[in-house]
Amino acid sequence: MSHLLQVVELCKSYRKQLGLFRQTRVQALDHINFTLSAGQTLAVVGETGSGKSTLAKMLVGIEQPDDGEIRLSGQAVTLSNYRKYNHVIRYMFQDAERALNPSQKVGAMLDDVLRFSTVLDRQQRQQRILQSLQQTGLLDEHINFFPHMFSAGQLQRVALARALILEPKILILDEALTVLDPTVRAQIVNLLLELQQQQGLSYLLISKNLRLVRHISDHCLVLQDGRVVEEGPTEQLLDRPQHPHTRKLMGLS
Amino acid sequence: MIWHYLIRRLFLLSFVFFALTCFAFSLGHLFPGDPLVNFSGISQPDDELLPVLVQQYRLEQGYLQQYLAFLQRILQGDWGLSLASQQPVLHEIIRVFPATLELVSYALFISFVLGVPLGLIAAIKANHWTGRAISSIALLGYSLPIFWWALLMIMLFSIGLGWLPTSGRISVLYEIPVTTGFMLPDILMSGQTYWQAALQDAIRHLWLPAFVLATYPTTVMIRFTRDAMLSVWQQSYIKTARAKGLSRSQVLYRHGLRNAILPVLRQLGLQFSTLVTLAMITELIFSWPGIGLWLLDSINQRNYPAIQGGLLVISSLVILVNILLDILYTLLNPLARKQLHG
Amino acid sequence: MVLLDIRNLTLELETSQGLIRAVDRVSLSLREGEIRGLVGESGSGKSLIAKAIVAVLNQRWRIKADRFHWRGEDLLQLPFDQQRRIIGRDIAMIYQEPSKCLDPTATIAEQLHESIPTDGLPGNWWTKGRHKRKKAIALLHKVGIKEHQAVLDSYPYQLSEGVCQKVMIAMAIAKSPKLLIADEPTTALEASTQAQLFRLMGSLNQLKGMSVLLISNELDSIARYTHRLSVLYCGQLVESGDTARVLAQPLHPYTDALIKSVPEFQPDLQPKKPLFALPGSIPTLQHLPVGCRLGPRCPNARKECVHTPVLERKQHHYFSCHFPLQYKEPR
Amino acid sequence: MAKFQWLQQKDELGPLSQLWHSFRQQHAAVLGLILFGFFALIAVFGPLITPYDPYLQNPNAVLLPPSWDDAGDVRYLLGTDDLGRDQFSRLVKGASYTFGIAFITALGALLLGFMLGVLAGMSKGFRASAFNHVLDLALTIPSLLLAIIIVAILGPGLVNTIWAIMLALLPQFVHGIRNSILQQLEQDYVIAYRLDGANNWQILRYVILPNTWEQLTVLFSMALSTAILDIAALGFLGLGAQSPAAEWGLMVAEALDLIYLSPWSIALPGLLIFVAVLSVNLVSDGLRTAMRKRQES
Repeated sequence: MSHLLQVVELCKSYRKQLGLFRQTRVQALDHINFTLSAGQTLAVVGETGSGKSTLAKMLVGIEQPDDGEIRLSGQAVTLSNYRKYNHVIRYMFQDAERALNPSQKVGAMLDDVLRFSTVLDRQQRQQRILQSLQQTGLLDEHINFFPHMFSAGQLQRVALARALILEPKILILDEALTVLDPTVRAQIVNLLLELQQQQGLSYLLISKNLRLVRHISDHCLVLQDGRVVEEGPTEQLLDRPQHPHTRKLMGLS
Repeated sequence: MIWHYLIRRLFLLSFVFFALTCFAFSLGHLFPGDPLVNFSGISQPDDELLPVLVQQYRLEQGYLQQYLAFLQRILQGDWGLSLASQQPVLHEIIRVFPATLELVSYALFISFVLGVPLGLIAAIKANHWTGRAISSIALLGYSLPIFWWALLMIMLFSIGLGWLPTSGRISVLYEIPVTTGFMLPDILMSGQTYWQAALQDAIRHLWLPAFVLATYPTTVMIRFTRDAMLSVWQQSYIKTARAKGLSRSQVLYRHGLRNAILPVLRQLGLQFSTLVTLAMITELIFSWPGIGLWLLDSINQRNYPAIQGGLLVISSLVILVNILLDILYTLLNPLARKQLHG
Repeated sequence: MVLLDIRNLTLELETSQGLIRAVDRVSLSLREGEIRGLVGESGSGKSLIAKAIVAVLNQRWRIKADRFHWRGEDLLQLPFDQQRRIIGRDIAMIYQEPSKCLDPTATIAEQLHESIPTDGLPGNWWTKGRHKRKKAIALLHKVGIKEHQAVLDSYPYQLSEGVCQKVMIAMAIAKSPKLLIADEPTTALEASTQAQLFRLMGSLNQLKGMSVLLISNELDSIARYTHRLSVLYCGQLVESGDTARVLAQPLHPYTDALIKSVPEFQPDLQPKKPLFALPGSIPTLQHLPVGCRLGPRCPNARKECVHTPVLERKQHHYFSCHFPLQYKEPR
Repeated sequence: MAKFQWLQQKDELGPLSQLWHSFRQQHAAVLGLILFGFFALIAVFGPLITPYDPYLQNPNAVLLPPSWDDAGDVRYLLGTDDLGRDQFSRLVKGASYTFGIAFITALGALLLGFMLGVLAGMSKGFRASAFNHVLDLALTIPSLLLAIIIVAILGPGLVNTIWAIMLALLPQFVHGIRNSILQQLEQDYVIAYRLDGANNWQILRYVILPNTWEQLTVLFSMALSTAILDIAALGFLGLGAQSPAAEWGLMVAEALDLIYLSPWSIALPGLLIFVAVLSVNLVSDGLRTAMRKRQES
């Protein structure tokens, strides 16, 4: 089985100013390794400041690694060329509403995505927009809606449609499920699982909600202060946590 | 951290003064006419003086040398002569500056003492007629052209009712020796037998200009305090404080006021600069012998050395006050200090 | 003893489009020393009810209730000042974002001091300051903060959300309230801190007999820490009863859906299998369905559901549904 | 997947219509807008309605009071000045001077400020921070003082005044535009757009502009009220428009000697300046309130 995404020895540090002349470096990520195969879900768990978000940002190219490699299908890449790699990796924000331009209709927003990153003509774009809306359980007339007219669950669907319209292989869910109400979250989780089964999508799930992690993910990575302290198949890891930090995250100690 | 910040401010301040002196220096060349005359203020230097001046002002050398010489003269207090009176510019400025400062500080005082409480009332009673009335009056005052407002006041109180004098700081009857340059303390310290009468007269002269000048900053203060207070009043910590069982006035005093007054403090700096300009117009209308009137006269007389000096003083004052208020704001506000850490 | 007894509380908002009934005839009663959970999705009116209890709803809300008793006294009949005084004395409340509920320009010490009632302290006025400080330190210890000196001298921005929430609790228990209302107190916190705070509230409940009204949209924390439970949907009370019983035996389709939507309550569910989810989305307040508000999304809805069901009772288990789920033998 | 049957109503409004809706509910703001429109019309079409040439001197009708006064003359609605020029015609003409030129000045400053603000907002690092300091410095000097300085260098005159005020208004525009661009750039949706493959220009065009133009309107209205006041003040100080131009501030200054003889020749032009500024401020306040209300809902 070939690895769709492979992360090798990824490092990132930030400079932090202390006083007038002193500086320290904060190691946000420290030699991270993992792989993700097609149709699989990898969960990354950890506290705030453990480096989860930095990892997510690096995997979509918002930030550049100091050291290490990101490989897509075995090839080392620099992800900051968004137009090229957003057909492979897409990112979903924690707060769907904040990620949408409030003064733009949903249809126009989706159209922009296609215009920026594909060479489709007008008719093809229109077709693709309707298709992706349908795929995520939205209606055709929603293209004329402004973001503020949607409910939280629908907004998450819009965000999903926006991510899927470029037909990516990997989706990064950065706490995208955390703020939803339970029944709405169940709907979105089902939608995500369905898409994974139908299209072999891979997910990288960043979350602090361990029961969701258990349900959705195949593999799990526990981060603490930028280091992987424990990893393994989700079920095994959560049933028999070894590292004290994992136990703390689970609320056991 | 705080030292770090203060050093940065100090650095900014020196940069600003550098920029200001550069600007003032370039004015000497930008103004029409001979730079030598613009700098020195000596309108017709004779053949003997001319080479000495050229030498002293290093006019035959490059701009950098000229600037350094200029800077040196500024620091030494040699600001050139006024073209109109052939008196040293610095002396004239020292003579007229306190009058402006006096007027401006009274106006600022009025605007603070009147504007902040009124703004608070307007915020607390936002849906009550008192609040609305205060807001409306503030909007009206905010839109007034000051020169027209001053003339209206003169027409009403001086010409119409004859209550107050129209111009000057004090009647010519009284002779008050200058010690601080501020009229009221000077009268108190003069030890003249007629000091009570003089004080009364000076206050009668002060009323109109101070009131007119205070109109704009007061209304701005009202609007600003009101907005700040309204937004503070929405915050969760106000609700928490109410839930603790504190009374409305306790919450207002302990949590509302402190948080609302901080942005107002910052606004005060911007107000000060506007105030100085408005003071120029006020001085012109009320013939108040301050630096504004003096500067406007200088502009009309094309008195370049005076314009140069006057601008330098006014701008320095404005910027100094701004930076001081900024420092004060940062020292008082824990949240601003937080940004320093970040 | 019954602390709080609310019958048919209705909250209506005056808007330009007319009255919006955000809370529709909700009943809630709370005994001394119990931890009561209030669950519902965002917009279900749970925070509104809390605000109505502590009387901080603004003027645009109309409050109606058949009964609104606090320890036997009908609060709605009292003049506003007196109402506030009773509430201020007996009920404390903590919120979702603790760091925003603390005054950013005052130190923790100042804020903690002002929530300590002056008349309960020994000594003369000149020694009160010292006593207050002692009391403040004791309070911080009680909520599990050991570095009291550092915390007292801090401004809120210097503390983490978890510590801020502990300070909020310390401020809340300063006047030894009968009831602590916690409105989604842990949403902004880390999982490990969440557990700490719930345990803290649990121990305060046991040691001091303080009642807690815990508001949340996450069923599992409620399930773990509460004695009894009320479930709201769109401003209507759908079910209430002993927590364990309601979770084991939901009678209302919404409660059932809520339980099934959380993987934790479904031990038999295989990973990656679809969760149970109600179709559709929560209606907005402007477009509420008539009758049972779950109606359009309910799997068992029939035409009777256009009438609002009344609250029925089965032993200590209340529900409002025309067609409750079948009672099954406990597993 | 089930279809949603409880969509919110179609007649829900877009952000702009929401703004207009809440603006319309404020009576004062609507009044301000009407007055503003009135001044704009007069400034453009004023010359068509003036009964006399504003510069035509009639030695037979000097210092007439307004027509409702006992000594007034019906042919001169608002009386005449000391040279026998018709006040009404001069005041109407003044609208194009004070109001019209202020409008053009503010518009020019807006365009210039917009370009600089975009440059400043989109640049990063040392350049941005140096620019920031210079801007803060320029902001502390009030526009009128700056204008006076510039006029002192260039010499008095209307054209110089326009340049001076335009330059003086520039810092506040650059500052405001830069701030709102920076504020937009922080938003998640900008990052989302970048990830969608948009380049800087596309982000500016499709995200930032549509979200900042309301802010621009408010900035413009604030600058306009400053511009009117500054033009009038400079005219009054004798540094702006020069005699015999019918600029309102200058008219007040010229009537200064007549303060005992004909107070109305001071009162009327000043009143017009006041009302013009007031109308702009009403609109600007209304816009800000409407924007705040929309954010809250």
